[in-house]
Amino acid sequence: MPTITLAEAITQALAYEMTADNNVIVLGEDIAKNGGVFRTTVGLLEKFGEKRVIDTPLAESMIAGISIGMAAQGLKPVAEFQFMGFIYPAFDQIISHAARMRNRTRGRLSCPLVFRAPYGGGIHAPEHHSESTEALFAHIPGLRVVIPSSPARAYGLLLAAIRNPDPVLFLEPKRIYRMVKQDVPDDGQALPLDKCFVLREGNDVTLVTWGASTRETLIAADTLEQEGVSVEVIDVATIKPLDMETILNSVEKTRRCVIIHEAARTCGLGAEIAAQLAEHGLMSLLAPVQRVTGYDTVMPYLKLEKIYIPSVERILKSVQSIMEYA
Amino acid sequence: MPTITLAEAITQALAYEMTADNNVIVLGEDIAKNGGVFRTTVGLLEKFGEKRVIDTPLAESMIAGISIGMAAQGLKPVAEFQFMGFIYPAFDQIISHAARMRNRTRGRLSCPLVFRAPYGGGIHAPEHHSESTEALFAHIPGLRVVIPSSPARAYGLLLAAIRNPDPVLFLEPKRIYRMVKQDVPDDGQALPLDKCFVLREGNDVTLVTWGASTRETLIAADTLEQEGVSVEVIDVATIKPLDMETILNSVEKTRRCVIIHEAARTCGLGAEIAAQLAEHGLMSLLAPVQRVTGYDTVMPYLKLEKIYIPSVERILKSVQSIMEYA
Amino acid sequence: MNVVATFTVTFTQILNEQGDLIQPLPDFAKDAETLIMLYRQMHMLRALDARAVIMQRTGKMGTYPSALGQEAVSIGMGAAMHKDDIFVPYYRDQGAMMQRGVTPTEILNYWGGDERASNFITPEAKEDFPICICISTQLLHAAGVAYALSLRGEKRAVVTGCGDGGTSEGDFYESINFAGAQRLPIVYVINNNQWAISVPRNKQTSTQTLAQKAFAGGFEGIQVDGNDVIAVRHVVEQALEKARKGGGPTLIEAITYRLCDHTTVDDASRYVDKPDLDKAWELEPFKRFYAYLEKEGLWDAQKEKALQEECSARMAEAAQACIHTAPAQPTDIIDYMYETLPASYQYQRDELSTAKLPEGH
Amino acid sequence: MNVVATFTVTFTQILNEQGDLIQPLPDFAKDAETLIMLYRQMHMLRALDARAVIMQRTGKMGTYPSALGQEAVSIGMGAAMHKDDIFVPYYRDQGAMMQRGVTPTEILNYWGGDERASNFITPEAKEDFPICICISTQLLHAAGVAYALSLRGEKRAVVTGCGDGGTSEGDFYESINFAGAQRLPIVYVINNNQWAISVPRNKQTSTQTLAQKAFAGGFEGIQVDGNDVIAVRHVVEQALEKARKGGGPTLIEAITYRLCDHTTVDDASRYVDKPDLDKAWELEPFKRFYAYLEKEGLWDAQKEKALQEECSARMAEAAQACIHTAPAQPTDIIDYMYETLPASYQYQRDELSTAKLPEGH
Ligand SMILES: Cc1ncc(C[n+]2csc(CCOP(=O)(O)OP(=O)(O)O)c2C)c(N)n1
Ligand SMILES: Cc1ncc(C[n+]2csc(CCOP(=O)(O)OP(=O)(O)O)c2C)c(N)n1
Ligand SMILES: [Mg+2]
Ligand SMILES: [Mg+2]
Repeated sequence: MPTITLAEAITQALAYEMTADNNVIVLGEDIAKNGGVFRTTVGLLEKFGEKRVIDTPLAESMIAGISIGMAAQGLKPVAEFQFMGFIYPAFDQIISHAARMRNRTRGRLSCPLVFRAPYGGGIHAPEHHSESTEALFAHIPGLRVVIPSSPARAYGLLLAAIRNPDPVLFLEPKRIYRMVKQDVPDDGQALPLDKCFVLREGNDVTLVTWGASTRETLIAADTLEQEGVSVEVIDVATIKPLDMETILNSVEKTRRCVIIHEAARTCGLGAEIAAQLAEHGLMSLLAPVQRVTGYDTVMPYLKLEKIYIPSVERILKSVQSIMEYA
Repeated sequence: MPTITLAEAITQALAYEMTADNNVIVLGEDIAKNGGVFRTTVGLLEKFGEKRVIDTPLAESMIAGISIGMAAQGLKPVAEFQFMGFIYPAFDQIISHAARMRNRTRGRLSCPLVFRAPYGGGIHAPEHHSESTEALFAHIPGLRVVIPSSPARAYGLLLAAIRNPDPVLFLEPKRIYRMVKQDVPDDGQALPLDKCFVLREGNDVTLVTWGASTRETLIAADTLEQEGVSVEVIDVATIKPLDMETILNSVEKTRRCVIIHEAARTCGLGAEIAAQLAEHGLMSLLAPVQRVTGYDTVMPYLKLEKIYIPSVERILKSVQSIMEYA
Repeated sequence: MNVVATFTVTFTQILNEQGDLIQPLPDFAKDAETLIMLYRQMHMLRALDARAVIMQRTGKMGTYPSALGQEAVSIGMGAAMHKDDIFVPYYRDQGAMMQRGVTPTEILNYWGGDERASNFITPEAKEDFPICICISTQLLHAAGVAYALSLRGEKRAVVTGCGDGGTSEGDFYESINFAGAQRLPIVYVINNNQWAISVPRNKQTSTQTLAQKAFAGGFEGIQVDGNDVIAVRHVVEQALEKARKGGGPTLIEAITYRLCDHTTVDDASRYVDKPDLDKAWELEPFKRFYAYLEKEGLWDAQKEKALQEECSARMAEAAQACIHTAPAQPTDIIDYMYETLPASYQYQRDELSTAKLPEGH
Repeated sequence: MNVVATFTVTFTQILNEQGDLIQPLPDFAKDAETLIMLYRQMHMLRALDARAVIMQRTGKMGTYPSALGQEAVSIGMGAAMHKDDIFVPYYRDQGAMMQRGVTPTEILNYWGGDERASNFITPEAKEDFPICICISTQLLHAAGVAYALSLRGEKRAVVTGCGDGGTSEGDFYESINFAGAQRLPIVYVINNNQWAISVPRNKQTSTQTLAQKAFAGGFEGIQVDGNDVIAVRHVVEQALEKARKGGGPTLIEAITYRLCDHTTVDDASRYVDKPDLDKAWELEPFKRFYAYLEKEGLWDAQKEKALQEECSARMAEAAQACIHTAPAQPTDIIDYMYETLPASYQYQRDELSTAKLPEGH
């Protein structure tokens, strides 16, 4: 079996579920004939036809809004926003309607849909093509927010997202779309939507991260290991709802925690994790909870984007500083 | 001098600044002829004419978008969203453009504007009329987010917001629009936009809050004082940028902290405050940092809204539980 | 400079303000029972609104948007629909909602602040959408529903609508543009009641008609006298027929007037000129319909009195049912956010399960 | 059923694809120098695009959107503007931006990933807006600018635009609706190049023309041959005159064709049919203009060659200047977020001030 990339795992999951369930349809800008600007929907038009694979007009609120209507009718739309930076015109539809229809009708109508968007920086794209505003959505009741960080997790989590009876925002870390290849059996096996993944076990410090930053975090963990620091790495993956149990258990063991994310620091998801540590894990903490994050500024244009994205060096520095507490 | 309400203090500030500065204009739905659905712009049309007091078409993205164009031309628009629940169609314009124009042009164009919106629940209004999603905006680089909680602070902070050379989201806790009256001299004195207000000093616990929840928090503080607990109450007021210094200093003294907000808990602003305590105040904390907040659900319709809004009882219970740590 | 495209907007009226026929009657209107049923439904709506306003004034109701003066729009539209069509209303569409089987008690409960009221008990309405507060957002949901119907090859159509103010929202336009592009089975009914709260129609847009906005979506836009229930039902019926046959969308601007405050928390006397309002009262939909029915020998003052009493009694009953609806559980506020509550929110549910219901229950 | 409103869309062409005049020349086009200047600016644009694509292919540039085939739209529009009008461009308007005084180096630096490039050095462009990536959002900014001009009673106007795809966004509609309602001094130029990345014009909307979308805003919408620079300049000039005189907005649909990939990261061969593309090449804007100028005795192969070389050299220079632009400071990424950096972010600036510039600098 040939190994596939994260991007290809997305396509594989979409094709699998569209075959298995006629109600699944995909829609978005440039997703049909062109197969998506990141080629994640390639081949679907040919296989499933233009009624189920829809090139929509260029209008994001519309993409979200019609998906809600479709979902209320029992379809399972998987709608793509071309980049996370273009999801905001749809913000109202997503948070005021998709996330609330079940509650508003006390279960009569619901929104089994997935909003997909490539997210994060580091691909040398223009302004607005590098957003990481997952925390905005993690604040919204009624949503689930899922971020895969490997081909296998992309496949299994996307299947779970499509099968989930409620709306899921599925953010694809585009910087690692093609960075790693993996064997991903096309077996239709979904992964759980309410569990963190422990990518590596260790005893001295817990590094909590998700998305493309898993890459720098794992590299930092390797380096630290060589320096004699035993590192546990957790990929949160589903950031809403948040599986704090896994994180708290880990920190209870390691007694130190650094959270790494690319998003701007203030009110990022790192804040929620640190807050829960301050509430439920305070007594186990030996050292301040640190966050290694993007700055409180917008992702710079490509010339300076590397300065913004949390680097291995910044992670190392942070861990080294809290290793001083004992 | 007659005392005025928070709502009247808003009008007073608007009228003051429109008189002082011809570039200040106000716009929004129903704000001119009708004086605003909360009457906060009453009388402005008559005083300043329909070119400076604009009843716009019903379109929120438009309200934000044209404000940006006006501001780039040196006007100082103060745009009203009728309710915070209707700000989301404008989300893209606010975060992608208003908040970024200065950075995008390296200072050539800027957006000296204010977006006002009544916010929060508890006035028995229909769905979407009770939103408290201030944390979404606190995550956005380039914005300032300001929330007054008394007539005097409303006046002084709104003047500061209008005079500020960058975009300010000004959220008005509508539940207390008319709850308290105060002497507010119409002297054009602005208040600082980067400072918390210590509403009450104490030694045993710091209660941090903002907006309408200041009311329940102050009541709880009174009760606690009678029980022998000395309570410090901080009104954050400007939630972005966040004056953590005042909060950290307070917690260093009291060694206990409860954060109270009406917004849904997960990724609310309380998380950021708690996270900074876990980072910078860990060693002074005697007890877990607690948050008394709205639930992770949407504000219920009016029959159940009181169940959602943090009550005096919930605040008391939280403080009592952390007083056990010593 | 060549002319490459031409468009026209038409206006339809069947019954004028004196109650005279100025157009031949459509077939449905030749049936006396049908006419009386329409008139009856208009009265039910007026009675519901009157009751709701009383309840609100006496503290038994939240904010309520009456449809006073616009009964012919809601009722004509509702009457034109087939049972299996789907309705995606805006917040002033309680008339058509009742025709679809939603009970007056549900409508009162909704505005009284009870989410359970949108879990319609009538099976016929089960695919219909709940009231939508965010202006014009529902128009996109409606287009999505219409897409689903067309994908499945069903011969059903969707009716949706908004007010004159609602046509200024981007979502209005994105919906008509998508519906046009996909030739969806959908009918848009604009209740042009001349006001969006305090903002008059002519400040909302400088277009000569609202109907012409359909041209931006690539399909037909027409005007109808929104005070003429026969005309409204007729044009909506025709548009629905066209839609079910694959002829694509239609936008109908129903011209009427809001004779009431925007809602019970509004005071229209601040911005509506009395003479305009008086003039509008002369055009309102009951008077002309009564005159016509009377001329046709179908109606008289006695029947009118009996009907008004019946409607009023029916709504008083609904109000009682509303007031006596058993309180919802505090845990309801979290139990419907997700199909299955995520484990990490369970502690919040536990806390809610011990919460006391607020006073007043 | 009465007709209550009628609308028409016209199409203007002056120079047809053979380079024959099919309409009398507007005054400006009777001046040889003016014509040659237009032709020259079109060449400068084509040369800039060619250079940018080369730079991108060799790793010296980010994603770049060429205007190949659409030069007459950008240049005609830019030429029609007065210096003190204000331009609010979309991302494919580099032609008009250059006419406004933005330097080719700035444009290359912008797409090369340097924010400083939007702090235009030319004072004439200081009120113009930077390139806008979020489709059609700029149309609202433009309306706000136009409002400011009109509030101050200035006799200036705003030019803004978007692509065919951009007309599907809600912001497009909200902008035209507001501009119409307020009768603002603004001209919308739609570059209808038939494609929105891979989505063809007819999937975007079912309207017969894009021009008719103006009717939803309550003002005139016209079509122009977007491959005819004389016609484009003429209709934009007329619309600007009207706007400055208080006659309100105009929407101009310029019909052209995207002869290139959407951007350097696109591959149009996936979705554009070769025969269509070949046909489009026959209509492109240079050939006919060259033919006309030649017939008029104003141009020949030698002048053409010289001009091409000059443009190419100019852009090679600009590329060098771009490549040698001194690197920005890491602290720049935070120093312009606020006029004065809030004290609470100072520690982030401190951290940035010790950051190393990434490799490649
Ligand atoms: C997105 C949004 N913005 C603002 C409001 C507040 N609001 C409620 S009704 C209304 C006026 C609507 O007027 P119109 O569309 O003409 O409908 P009508 O009420 O006259 O039937 C406004 C501004 C809202 N509900 N939703
Ligand atoms: C709001 C938004 N959505 C999506 C995109 C991604 N995108 C960039 S260009 C483009 C197509 C635009 O087509 P059109 O408006 O016809 O302009 P053209 O590029 O053809 O000149 C898309 C979808 C974007 N930049 N902004
Ligand atoms: Mg109205
Ligand atoms: Mg295009």
